[in-house]
Amino acid sequence: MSLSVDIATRLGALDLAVAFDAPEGVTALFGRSGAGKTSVVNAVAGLLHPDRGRVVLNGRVLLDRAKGLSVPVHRRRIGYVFQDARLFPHLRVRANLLYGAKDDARLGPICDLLGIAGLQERRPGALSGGEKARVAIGRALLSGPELLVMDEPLAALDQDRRQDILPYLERLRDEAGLPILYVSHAVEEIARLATTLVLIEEGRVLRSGPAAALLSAPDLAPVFGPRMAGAVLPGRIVAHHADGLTEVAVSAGRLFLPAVAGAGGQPLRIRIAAQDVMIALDRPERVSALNILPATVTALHQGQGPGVMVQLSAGEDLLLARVTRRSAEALGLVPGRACHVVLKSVAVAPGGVGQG
Amino acid sequence: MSLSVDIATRLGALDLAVAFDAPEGVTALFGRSGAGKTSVVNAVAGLLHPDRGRVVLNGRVLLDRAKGLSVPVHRRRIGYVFQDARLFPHLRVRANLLYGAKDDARLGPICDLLGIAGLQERRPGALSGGEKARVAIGRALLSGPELLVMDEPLAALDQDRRQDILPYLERLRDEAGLPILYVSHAVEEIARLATTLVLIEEGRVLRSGPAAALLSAPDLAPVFGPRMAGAVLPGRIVAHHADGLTEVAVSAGRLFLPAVAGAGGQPLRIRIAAQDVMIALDRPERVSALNILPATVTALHQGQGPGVMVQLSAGEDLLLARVTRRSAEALGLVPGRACHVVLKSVAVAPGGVGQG
Amino acid sequence: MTTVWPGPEEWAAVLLSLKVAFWATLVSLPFGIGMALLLARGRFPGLGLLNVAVHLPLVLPPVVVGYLLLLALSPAAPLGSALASVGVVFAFRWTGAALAAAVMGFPLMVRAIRLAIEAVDPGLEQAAATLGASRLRVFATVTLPLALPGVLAGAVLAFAKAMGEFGATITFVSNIPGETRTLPSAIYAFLQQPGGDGAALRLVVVSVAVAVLAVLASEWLARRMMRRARG
Amino acid sequence: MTTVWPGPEEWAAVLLSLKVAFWATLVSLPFGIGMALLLARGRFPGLGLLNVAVHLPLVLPPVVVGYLLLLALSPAAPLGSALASVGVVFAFRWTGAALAAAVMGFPLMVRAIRLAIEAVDPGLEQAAATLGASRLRVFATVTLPLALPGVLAGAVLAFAKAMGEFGATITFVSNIPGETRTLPSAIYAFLQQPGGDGAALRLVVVSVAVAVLAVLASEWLARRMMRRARG
Amino acid sequence: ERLLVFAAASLAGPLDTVAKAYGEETGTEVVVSYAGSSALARQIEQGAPADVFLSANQGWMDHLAAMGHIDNATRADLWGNELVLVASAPGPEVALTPETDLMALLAGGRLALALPDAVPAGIYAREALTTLGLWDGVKESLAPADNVRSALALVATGAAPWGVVYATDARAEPAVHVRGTFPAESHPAITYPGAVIQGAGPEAHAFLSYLSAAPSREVFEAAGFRAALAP
Ligand SMILES: Nc1ncnc2c1ncn2[C@@H]1O[C@H](COP(=O)(O)OP(=O)(O)OP(=O)(O)O)[C@@H](O)[C@H]1O
Ligand SMILES: Nc1ncnc2c1ncn2[C@@H]1O[C@H](COP(=O)(O)OP(=O)(O)OP(=O)(O)O)[C@@H](O)[C@H]1O
Ligand code: MOO
Ligand SMILES: [Mg+2]
Ligand SMILES: [Mg+2]
Repeated sequence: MSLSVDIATRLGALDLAVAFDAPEGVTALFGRSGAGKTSVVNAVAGLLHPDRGRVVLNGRVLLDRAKGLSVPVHRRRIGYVFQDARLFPHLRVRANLLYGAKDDARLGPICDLLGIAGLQERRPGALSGGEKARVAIGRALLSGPELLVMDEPLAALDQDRRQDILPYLERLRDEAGLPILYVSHAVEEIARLATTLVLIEEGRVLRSGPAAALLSAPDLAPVFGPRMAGAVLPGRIVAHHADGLTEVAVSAGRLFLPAVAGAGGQPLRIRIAAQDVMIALDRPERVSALNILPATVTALHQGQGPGVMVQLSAGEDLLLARVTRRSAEALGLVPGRACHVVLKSVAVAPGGVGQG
Repeated sequence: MSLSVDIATRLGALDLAVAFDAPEGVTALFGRSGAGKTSVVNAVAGLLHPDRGRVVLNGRVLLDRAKGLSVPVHRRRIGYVFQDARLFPHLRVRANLLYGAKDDARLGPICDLLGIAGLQERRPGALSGGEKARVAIGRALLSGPELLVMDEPLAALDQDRRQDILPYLERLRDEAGLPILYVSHAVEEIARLATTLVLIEEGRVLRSGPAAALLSAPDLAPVFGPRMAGAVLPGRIVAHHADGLTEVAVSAGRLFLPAVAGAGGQPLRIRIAAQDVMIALDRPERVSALNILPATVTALHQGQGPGVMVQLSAGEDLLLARVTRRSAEALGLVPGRACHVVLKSVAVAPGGVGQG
Repeated sequence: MTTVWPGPEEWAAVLLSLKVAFWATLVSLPFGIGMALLLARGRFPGLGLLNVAVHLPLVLPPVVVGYLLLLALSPAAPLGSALASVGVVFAFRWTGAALAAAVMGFPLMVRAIRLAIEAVDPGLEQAAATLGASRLRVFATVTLPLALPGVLAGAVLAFAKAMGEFGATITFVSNIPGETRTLPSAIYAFLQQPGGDGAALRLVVVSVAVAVLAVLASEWLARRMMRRARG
Repeated sequence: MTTVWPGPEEWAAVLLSLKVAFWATLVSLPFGIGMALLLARGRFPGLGLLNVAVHLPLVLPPVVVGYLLLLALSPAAPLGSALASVGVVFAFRWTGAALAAAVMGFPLMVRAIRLAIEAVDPGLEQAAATLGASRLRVFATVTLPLALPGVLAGAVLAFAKAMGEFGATITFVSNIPGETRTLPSAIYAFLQQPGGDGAALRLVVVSVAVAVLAVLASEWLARRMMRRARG
Repeated sequence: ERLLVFAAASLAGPLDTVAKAYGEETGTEVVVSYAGSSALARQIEQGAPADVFLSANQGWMDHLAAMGHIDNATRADLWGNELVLVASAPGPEVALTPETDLMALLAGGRLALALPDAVPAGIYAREALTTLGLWDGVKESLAPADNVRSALALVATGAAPWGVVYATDARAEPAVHVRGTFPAESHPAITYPGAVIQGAGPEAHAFLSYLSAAPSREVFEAAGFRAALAP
């Protein structure tokens, strides 16, 4: 399962030229407003005809301008959640949902998941903004696509609803093996979902690769915003404790996280935001933070402003910590310096844990 | 300057009955998708005619169903940023922006702020989702309203852009004295902007009052989501340091925050998320966290899951900390227990500091 | 003769007009929709000329249109005899009156439908395509339903035109009582005679009454459709 | 007489038809827009009847419409003489031909415009109102520009109809060369004359040519407008 | 120096020639408005600025006379015409007598004529057929047209195999064949009366006299009209 994209086209003032490979899982497109994300996704879905380019999905050539080949939109089997919902105004919610579906077998579960079961007899005109977004997601899911393309699908949704939908998308990714092309501004969403990350800046790919690596690359921190930078640690569930904490093994030791679903041994991806990491030279005692790992400073990356991005190796993994320059100097943080990283259990949960 | 709203109407399955007073500043409407936020805002703007109700803006009665009075939309002088942008498709961006403006005096500065100066000659059809949202904001701002109503204006925007726009909205609030009715799902936005908070649940006001108080009420933490709960501390700028940190006085001591704009003495509002607060029984040494304040546990609020919300008094102010139950027990946290709160400088900045 | 209530012959003309207008509208509707779609979305050379051709019945005097129909479809003409051999006869039949009415109303119908099709948001059609709908299905389930008010408007215009059409009809299929003597033909006949005004007026009143009913019914239908579409 | 190129009298008819159609369309346009707006957005009793009245010229045979105009506006009629006393004369003038054409084309124009107005997103009109625009300004700056393709379509239909209108015109203002003898009336005169078919055919060709130009021009305009509106 | 003549449309060819000649001789421009006699008579009744009326039948002239719109002293029958039986196929002459088997000739086809109860040519045809005792036999097999030219077209195109029309129309149409002439006594004399409209100037009288003078008569006779019986 894979998607390979290589397109170029002119869009008003913007010269779009983007190439990337999306392996299995979720490939996130991340970039500023106007960078060209929607345009890329439109080209993949066949709604935009790039001047030149090639798009291949699971071995099926969807577009090859050089050969004059372009599979029509309705044969691409790409479910698209549009940035604007684009519900059919003349159809009730139920008919909208079932528009691309073979049957209504999955209607019930998906409606329950999205909290739209009660809206089925409504017309789209009588829905709130978030309700429209959820129906649009359901409609794309129900069309049984080979690739799911989602353009800021959760932007109109509240936190709770996101937390309901994200695990479902994870399950789609993992169980149904459905590749997803995901456009979002929310680093938390991307960190949690994305296996691959494609950073787009002014119509070009700034960097692309495994999400974990890119999210913890100190030089990319400015891209995600200083508050958003962080690392993704691979882990494995060890045990569930009675007080609601899940013990997770990472290469540097054990972490205690708020309950994570999954059996023992199940692999996990844990995002640890750089700003949630405190560095202590001595192992702190009698503090509320449960998670303290020995680490070694490997690099410092000085940005603008008062912050410094510190990259640390903890076990076999890399972590990022964002501290003030003042602290970095006071603690004498230089590459090679041994220290401890302190993280609050609650800081990583529940948005930051995804199934690996 | 004030807005007083008291409306009731039936919306499909939802029975909307909402009353609140919005004093000067930003009044945020917060609630789940479908709670009725957009409908309230529509009633204020005159786009929805409630079955019964009264809306008074700065002493001007805009709606009084009992007296059969309803000021027409175009005389209400309410600038509305719609959840969907609603740009005029036949007008260029410039004409859209100036549609409600008296002259183009403020066009340049507002375009620069919103990063849309280069788009002025475009048609809305050739804009990206985020660009549309920014033009819609600009258009409402330029119409010189007496009240600004914004329905999730920043949902389609990336982090950087939000960080550019939020201070501008703060300045509007403070300098122009323009009251703002603000609908958002993002607690950070609300925490930063809102002076008053109206929590709406299924068409009813769950609670309303000063934002600072509501945001740090431990019993409301589930409403904002456990990761979002936090307290807002009033502070005052003491000094700007050469290393980019601003020293701020709060009632319990001094905090060092990444550079905050403002002269010495300027009051601030500092939001401290509960999950960013670590509790230590002893004052930690040799750690990267610069901000350590003595505090006393005042209350514990046990939610579902493994977390406990701890309310602490630090100086004259209240703080919230979210820790695991295991830590709370290990540290023996009970009301009256003396301890230290540890917060990372970077955790509060820059999204969490607003001008007070 | 001075009673306002129409006599049996006049009733026959009323019923015939209704039949002609009904079938003219119904049968031309699919063609009107197809042509509107072609004009709205087609991209091929000759589209402009096709568009002109559709407008011609409007630009030409009805008598000319009737004459051209006569030339093309009289039993003596090749096309007319070919059609007759497969059982399709227009000459001196009410079907011919319907054809004439349909041709005259066609530009009105096509314009209204085309306008409505062009107003449909292409984004919705794209959305339908991403959900796997073929062009045909997109048209049938999205474009057409959203253009329905225009289809209805086009049908009403064509129906009204068919109720009033006279020049092309009488030229093409004559004025045979019970077969091709529609209301307008009957009115015309009365107007030709000195003193026929009274009888003509009576039929005009009937025409107006029919029009009132037809237009009110279409409005009612349109409002229902609107309410459905806007939820 | 056998040359294809029209003679001076025929040119006069062509020019007159263009003048009549142009003014008929131009002058009725504001009324058409107003009526379309009223029908699309109005809420008052009697709206249904108004709608019927607008459709009447379509339902009635053109001869009847012409006759009614004659009865109402002839110099012998009270309204006609009242208008004449303020200098507005329709009877047997080209202005009368334009009036007849305008009346016959009015339902076509109104329907197209109304359809387009009804298709305008009310959300955009609301947005304009929140920006302080009065109803009138909303209409002039949002509704009307967005309905412009419909206005154009309505104008084209009315113009085409005016080019082809004959029955009402000849009945109302007769067939006076240089004053009221439009192209269709000239065609009619030739068709009535033994041996006049050739000349009639020549004028039909001219009609078609004018129609081709008019429709192509309107399409070009429409495409420009579309491009402007969709960016 | 301008004279407005309202003339039955079937007079168009020769009347144009005569009017032009008159203009060259006298310097008075003669403008002719051609339409159906009924339309013209109604317009005169409503105060049309016509100077002379040339009607295709006596009925409308009688009507105007009764209403006092014409100068009765000037009324004169100017031309005559004959009624002929035409067919779309050539063949032997058909003697029109009570013995004529019209139904056999029609062989299932229809007999085209102008509206037999409204339009002059049709009324004459009905009277002729009635006198010959043939009416009842064919009255279910008619193809009544709105005017005699349309009836001729039905025969010319082969839509109707046979028709009854004026001799003047038949001779100018190469696609029809005159197969018989109705005996003059089988119908009232076919005459075209002319009269000066009440209040018209002396030029109108002069023109009317000019029409009955020899040079004009020759022009009309060349077109197939008969000289009118002396009044
Ligand atoms: N015209 C209508 N008819 C029936 N129900 C309606 C109508 N308009 C809104 N509703 C319902 O009223 C509720 C409130 O809608 P509203 O748009 O105010 O929600 P909201 O709080 O703005 O939600 P969101 O955050 O998703 O935009 C929703 O459940 C919606 O489905
Ligand atoms: N039809 C067009 N003509 C001209 N410019 C266009 C057109 N469509 C898009 N653009 C421009 O191309 C750029 C990329 O647009 P795109 O919609 O792909 O951005 P995006 O990354 O999805 O942004 P956002 O996050 O704001 O939705 C934008 O600057 C936009 O203005
Ligand atoms: O010239 Mo006529 O009045 O059509 O028989
Ligand atoms: Mg986009
Ligand atoms: Mg909403």
